[in-house]
Amino acid sequence: MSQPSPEVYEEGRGMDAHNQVMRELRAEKGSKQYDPEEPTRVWIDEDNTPDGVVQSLTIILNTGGCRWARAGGCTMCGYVAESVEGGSVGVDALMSQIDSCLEHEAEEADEESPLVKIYTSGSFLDEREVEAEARRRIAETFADRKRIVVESLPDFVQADRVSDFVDVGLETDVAVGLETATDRVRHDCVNKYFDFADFEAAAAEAESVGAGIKAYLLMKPPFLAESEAIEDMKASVRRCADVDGCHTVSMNPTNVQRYTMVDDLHFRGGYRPPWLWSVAEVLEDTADVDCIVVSDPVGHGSDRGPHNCGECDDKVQLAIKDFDKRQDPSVFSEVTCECEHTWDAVVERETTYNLPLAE
Amino acid sequence: MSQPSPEVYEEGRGMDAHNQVMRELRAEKGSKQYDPEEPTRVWIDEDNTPDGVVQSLTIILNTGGCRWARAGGCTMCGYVAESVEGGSVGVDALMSQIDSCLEHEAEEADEESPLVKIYTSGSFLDEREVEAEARRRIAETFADRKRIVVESLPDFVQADRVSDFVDVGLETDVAVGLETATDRVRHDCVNKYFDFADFEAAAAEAESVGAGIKAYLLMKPPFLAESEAIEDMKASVRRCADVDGCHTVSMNPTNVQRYTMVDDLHFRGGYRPPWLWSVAEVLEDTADVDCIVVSDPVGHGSDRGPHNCGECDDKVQLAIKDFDKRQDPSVFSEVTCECEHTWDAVVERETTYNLPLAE
Amino acid sequence: MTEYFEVHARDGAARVGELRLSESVRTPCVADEFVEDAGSLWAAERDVPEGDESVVTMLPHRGFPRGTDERVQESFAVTYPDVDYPNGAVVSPETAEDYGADVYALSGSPALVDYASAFVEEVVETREAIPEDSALYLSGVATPRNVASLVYAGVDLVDGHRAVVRGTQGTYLTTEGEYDVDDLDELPCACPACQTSVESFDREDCAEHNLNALRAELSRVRRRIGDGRLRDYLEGQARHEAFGTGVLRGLDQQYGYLEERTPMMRESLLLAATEDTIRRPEIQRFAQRATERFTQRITDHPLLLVPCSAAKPYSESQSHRQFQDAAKYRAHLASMTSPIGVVPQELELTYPAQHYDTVVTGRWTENEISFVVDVLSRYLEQTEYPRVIAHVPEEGYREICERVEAQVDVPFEYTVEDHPTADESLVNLRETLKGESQIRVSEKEEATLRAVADFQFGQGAGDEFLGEFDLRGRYPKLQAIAPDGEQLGALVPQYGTFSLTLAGGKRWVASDTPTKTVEIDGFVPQGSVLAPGVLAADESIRPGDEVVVEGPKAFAVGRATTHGAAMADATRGMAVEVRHVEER
Amino acid sequence: MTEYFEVHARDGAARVGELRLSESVRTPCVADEFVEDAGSLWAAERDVPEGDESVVTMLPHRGFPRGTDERVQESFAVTYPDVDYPNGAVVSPETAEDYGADVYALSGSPALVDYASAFVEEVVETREAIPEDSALYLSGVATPRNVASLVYAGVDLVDGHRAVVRGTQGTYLTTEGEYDVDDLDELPCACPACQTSVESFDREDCAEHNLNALRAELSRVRRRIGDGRLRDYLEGQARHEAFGTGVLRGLDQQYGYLEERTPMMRESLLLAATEDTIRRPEIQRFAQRATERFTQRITDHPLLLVPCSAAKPYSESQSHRQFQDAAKYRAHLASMTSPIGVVPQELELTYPAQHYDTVVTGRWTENEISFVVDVLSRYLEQTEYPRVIAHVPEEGYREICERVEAQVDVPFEYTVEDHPTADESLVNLRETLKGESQIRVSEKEEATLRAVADFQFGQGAGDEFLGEFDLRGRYPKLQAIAPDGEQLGALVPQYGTFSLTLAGGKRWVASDTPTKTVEIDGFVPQGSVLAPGVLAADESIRPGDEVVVEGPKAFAVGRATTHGAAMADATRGMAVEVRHVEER
Repeated sequence: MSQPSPEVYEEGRGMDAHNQVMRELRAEKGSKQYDPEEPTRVWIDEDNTPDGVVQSLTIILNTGGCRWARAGGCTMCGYVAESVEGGSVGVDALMSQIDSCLEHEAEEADEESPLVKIYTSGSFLDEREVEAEARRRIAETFADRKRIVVESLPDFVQADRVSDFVDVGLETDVAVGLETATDRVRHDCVNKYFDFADFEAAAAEAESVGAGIKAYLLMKPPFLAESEAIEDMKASVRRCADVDGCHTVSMNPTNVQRYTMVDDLHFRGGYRPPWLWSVAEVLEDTADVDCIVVSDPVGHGSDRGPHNCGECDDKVQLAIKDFDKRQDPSVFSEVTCECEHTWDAVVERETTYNLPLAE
Repeated sequence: MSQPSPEVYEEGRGMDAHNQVMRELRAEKGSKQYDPEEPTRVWIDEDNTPDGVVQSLTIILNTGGCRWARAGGCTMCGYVAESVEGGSVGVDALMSQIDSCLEHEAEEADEESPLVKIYTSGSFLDEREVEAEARRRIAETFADRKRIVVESLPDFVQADRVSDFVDVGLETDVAVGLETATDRVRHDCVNKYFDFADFEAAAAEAESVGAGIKAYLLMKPPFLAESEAIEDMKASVRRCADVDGCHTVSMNPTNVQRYTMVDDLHFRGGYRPPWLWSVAEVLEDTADVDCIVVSDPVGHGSDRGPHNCGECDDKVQLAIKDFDKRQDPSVFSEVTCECEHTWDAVVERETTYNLPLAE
Repeated sequence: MTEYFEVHARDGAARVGELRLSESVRTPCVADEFVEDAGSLWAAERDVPEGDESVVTMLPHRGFPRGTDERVQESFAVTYPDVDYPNGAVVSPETAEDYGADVYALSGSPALVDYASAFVEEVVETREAIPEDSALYLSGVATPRNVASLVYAGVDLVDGHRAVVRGTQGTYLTTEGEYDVDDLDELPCACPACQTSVESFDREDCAEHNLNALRAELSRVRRRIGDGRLRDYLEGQARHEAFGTGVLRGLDQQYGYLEERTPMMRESLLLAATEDTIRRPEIQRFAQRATERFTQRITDHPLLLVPCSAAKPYSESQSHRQFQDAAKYRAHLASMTSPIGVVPQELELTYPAQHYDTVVTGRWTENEISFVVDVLSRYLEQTEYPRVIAHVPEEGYREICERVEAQVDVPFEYTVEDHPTADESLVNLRETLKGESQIRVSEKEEATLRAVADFQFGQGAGDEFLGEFDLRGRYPKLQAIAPDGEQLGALVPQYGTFSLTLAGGKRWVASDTPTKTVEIDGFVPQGSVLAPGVLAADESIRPGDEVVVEGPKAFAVGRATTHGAAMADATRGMAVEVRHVEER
Repeated sequence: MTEYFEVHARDGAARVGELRLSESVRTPCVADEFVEDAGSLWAAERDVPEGDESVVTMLPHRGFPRGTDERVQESFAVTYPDVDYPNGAVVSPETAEDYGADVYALSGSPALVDYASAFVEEVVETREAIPEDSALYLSGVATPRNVASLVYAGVDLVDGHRAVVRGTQGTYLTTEGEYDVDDLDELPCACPACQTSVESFDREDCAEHNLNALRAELSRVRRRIGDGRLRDYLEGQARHEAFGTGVLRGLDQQYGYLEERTPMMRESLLLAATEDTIRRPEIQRFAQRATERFTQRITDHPLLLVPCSAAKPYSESQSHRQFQDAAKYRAHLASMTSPIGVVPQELELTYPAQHYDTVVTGRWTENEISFVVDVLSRYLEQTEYPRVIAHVPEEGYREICERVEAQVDVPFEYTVEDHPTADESLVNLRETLKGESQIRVSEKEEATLRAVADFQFGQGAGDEFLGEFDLRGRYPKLQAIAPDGEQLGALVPQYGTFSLTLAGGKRWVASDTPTKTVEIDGFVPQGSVLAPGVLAADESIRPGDEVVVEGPKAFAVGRATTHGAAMADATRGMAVEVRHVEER
């Protein structure tokens, strides 16, 4: 059988095409100017950690945006323009953002959050994004907290960089946007160019200094049928859980963001976000793994977010959130809806040439 | 229940209406001049008589036509204009017609026919049609034959007139166009105004001088559904057979003649001639009566004559002709056709408000 | 008096009804199972049958086959006895009248099966002669293909006779055609009779299939009537044989019969898929009222003609917002549309102006063009505008305007370059209207209420009946308030009609505008007026019309659930949904 | 090369075919039962599957959902392995080409289900890119209501996915609509799933019903294709949703695609029930050829325009006999008719001039009028008559003539009072033509043969190709005999076409008239030429066309059973029915 895939990879043609299309889409968006002194977003939440469910402070730092995304980048990601135009953000500006986040926390929460999570729409550990000095000052700022999570591509997960946090006494986790354990899907459907082996290496590197890894998975990138998406996630969760140092998996269903390839497909009828039943199915199926598995469906129940029939979306979302905290798969046996039959039929019948079979 | 029928009869309204319509129809036809020296028609055939099946000479005398028909007359009869314009035909002219018939017989047949049948489209025994002198001369002319049949309405069947034939040594039968034994049907559907009692009286009168009676019945006058027509005939055959002196019944299905009410109904989709299966059904059902029962469907197989589906018409016609000679009802069990199912359905389902149910 | 038949739903001349036998039956349906024929008087004298609550007894009758002369029918006419069980009379178009029967069988009908025009005439004639709340029965006629047309014309009962007979003849009937059973290489049907191999499928199976197909089609038809969408169905279904198309067009020519029975509004969308849609009573009625009854109240402003929009009401569409932004409300706006014609802005809510869905074809046909030309010309003849601004696209619209321009006096100006919402077009529109004064919102809103009243109650009603009033509410939820502060009525945004208060009803009665009145007996209606309580009803009342109810004990306003003639005629079922009532 | 799919019958773009699996299957049909998906290459690498003669194996593929950018499709394009079992390839309109598969699944199709114009474009584009004798499969699209439209466009395989999914959602599908199952008060269907009470009817039943309804509709569609009457069906069926109407009209605009596949003649009558009929390829082609290809040979006589007759051919009708009795054959007669246009007497036999049945409505619509106006004007521009005698009734015909009169130079004279067959009209006609010379029968008959040749073989063929000939036979059974006594061909009365002898075929080849040639391999065809033997075929060949067959070993004449492109493309099935053959 003449397999086109090797050629695709050799020549990088698939990536080129994806990137070309994504760049055009992003160009349509135009760019807004963001204030480099303000974080992109900040909020207080609760999270399930190896230490139990605790209050968390989540920060999306504005670091100049994801380099990969500028080249084209992930087919589902619309965050790219939510960053300062031009490139990098200086140390002072970054610290101003952190101050702003602390003020927010002080206003919104009664106490300091034991858990702090820092995302950048890129890699916090990439020194082109966040200079080493800024990284260290941030580690110091949060030294009195219990646990910190920082986001990074596997490439930048280096022992010395991670140590900055471990060394100030923080339980440290590196959050990696692995998306899927299947390289083929990550490359062809997500257009994200590292391999599962890189993830494993990053985990080893983090573990070497006593840090942990939190894997972020993406349920149902474009071009996959519902059943393929489910199988891909089940396998990915299990493979992540088997990686030493990876104690948490956050599996998140795709939502349709503007100015992305997914949006384009969705607009023309070629993409439907996953069913919430699919999310539940994966969580339930992988409940036996030795790892915290959580999911936080964004935009649930809407046409652009993961959804079921409209009747049961809130119920199922609630069950998922409950599972996130308690990791008890029996929560899913308590929600039912007539649309499960539709979902069954879709899982049985949907292929990449007839998707989406149901709205 | 308020029965309209008594009023109808009292006032003669039904008859008036029928007659009015029929007169108009006949007026449309216009009239042709016929030669009073020539018979309307003459032919050689075979007939089943109390003496067995014999050769017959049938004569339709042109006697000036049926008086009743001139007033309107029978709803199915189109013969009225086949007669001389103006009225009566003299004795000499009638005898010329008889001569002409004898010539025809001499030409067409090897021997003289033992049976002679004389019809007039009216009443041969009505002296306004055929003067007594002509009647007697005709009796003489055929005195060497075995049997004679003359047609008459019951009113004119008087012992002295019939005797003219008996007295020359002829077996004599009077053919009466009874049409049906049911007075109501004869009046309302056929528009023929004498009663069954008149027929019975005529039979008694004929018998009193040693003559017999041959009853002519009409299967399916207008306004009857197929099943009604069948039942009417079954009852009629039996009632005729019970009349002393009536040794033969000729039951004939209606055919659609031009310039008649039946034609008008047929043209507008309100009349279908009877099925040949219906004829067979009556013959088979009444085969046990002590009387010869025959039928001679005219125009069988055509849209305007009695017909079945078109496939089997000739077969069934043949069976009827066979029955005519042998009176053996088993002939009918030998013909079958898929259209019997259709006929069954029609017999079961046809009413006067949904006829005709099938072509 | 009809005691055993009641009409529950109507869709034009078609009805869903109920035969209250010991086991109740929904009509239209196959009737032979519960019809018992007491026999024909042609064949024999008959006693009055004993009857039975479980069947409809066809009383002894004389059927008159098609072609029976009128004089013969007259002299053999039957009078039917009064009986106290479900009964049927046999009639012909010539003899049809009220015999007090529940069911009327139309004799001679099998002959109509190929003659659409004769069929339409006979059914309409018979239907109009027999009581509204009796069932019309056509025996020996129905096939799966024609039955929707039969029912559309006003037939309530059919039977399986024809379907069975055709089956015995080896004719396989479907909703779209008929096949010789010997010619089938497979059985194109899912009914139980067809769950066999085509080789072993015999004529008995064929008859059974035909009956199944007929029953299924009737079920579909009942459903369509309930949904108010039988006509939509028929515009497709009728194509399958000349008879169906003939019935559809024949009935469109029986406008009076059909229009009287056609509701003033429907919940469902009207699907404009064929050009026959133009001839629907709903469309013709709208065009007629929007031209003949319309009084121009916004005077001294130009007329602005714009294309319709897919979004409804038009004024909420993006394109119309852009037009008004450019026009700055300086012109009286009317939308041009197929199949509705011309919709002045006051009537944009009024059924079916915001209740149709059309198959976008990208091209106007000649029929559509000439229809809109006709309506627009009539509209302009009834009104007086100083100028007409035609802000319309090239395709179709422009041709219509040019044809109309040639027929009328008022000058047309064209403002569209390329596309109506193109910047240049909008600038043209703005420039063209510069200097014209703006129409005030209150002026427009008052005109809307009055125009709706004209449309609904008759020409002049907007002034004569509504008289002076103050506006309350925000468009489209407008109310008319009398000078004494009492509300007269409100605009119903869903249908663009007026719903009256008691004060409104009284003002109507007092005005010169002819009132659509339902006279009732001495009772005070609660919630609804039932047909037996109706003494008389105005013939102009259509299903859905606003009516005044008057009786010795009560005065009320409400909405007619059927047409006036039916209300007066019927002995069962609803007549008026009462909105407000007061005792007298 | 396609080995497992063969087309047996065509009706325009629709086909009845056969999938030669271990158990053979008739298409169009529901395919999911015998389609096995070897999986997507997006999710995993895949080995070449082992395959199986009992199913169609969809080879490992990358589906491109609708909206996938062309560049992405290009770079992820899949090449399919050659396998020796029934197999399918997944394509999109952008990637479609001959992959040697038996079945081509069009990816992204569920998104087309509401977009008729996109659907038509994508199907036409794909159909034209994949081999003629491969099956086009649309997955997840079919419903009982839309499937006839899908097939009409050229789809061979569908599946039950959408019907089942809609069933699980509680949507009850029928050929004319869809209903919320909770909203049904009865089950309007005779299928086994519906033989239960509506109360106990659950979503599983609903899915089963939907599948039953889909299968039954497909069976009906297969039958209609076999009968050559799918279009007639669709003109009704398509009305039930915007999609169907959109497909019908969209395809009419794809005239080339449809015309190429539309046969030159059919045994069945063409039912003209809607105005869409005017846009049928058969009608448009006739109008085009009857005007553009027609050469006026009966010169120096007036043109006599008469209304068409219900009886066909026209010349055998009573009315046309009366016209000719009055006209004494002194004028060239042409009939005016909707939906055919204008039929000069020479073409009265030619399909579809004597093969249509029209719904008599008693009125012409604007569309019909302007169509006939257009055809008649074009006809008169191509010809030169000294005068036109319009012996036509008032309604419609007269208006057409008057409109045309205004556009052309030749004067019109009107001879009808009241009705064309009224005595006075016939006298007028006789008087008007007094003094004109009579057309000889032989002149008329020769003109007929030449006109038919023009129509069939191309403008000028009547002279160039037929050349000199003698007439033999009695109209309509005419033969053309070469001066050397050899017969060239005969007129086929049933279709009004020429059937050629070998001598005729040779004269065609020798003439300047472009020959419709089918080139074959080195064999002598017996009875028919099968597709694998065809090396090349003229693209202008239409199903039913007269063709010349040439090969190194044989010369033959016959009738094409499919269009030229399909013949050249196909690897199975009939190409030409050979009438005469000689060895070389």
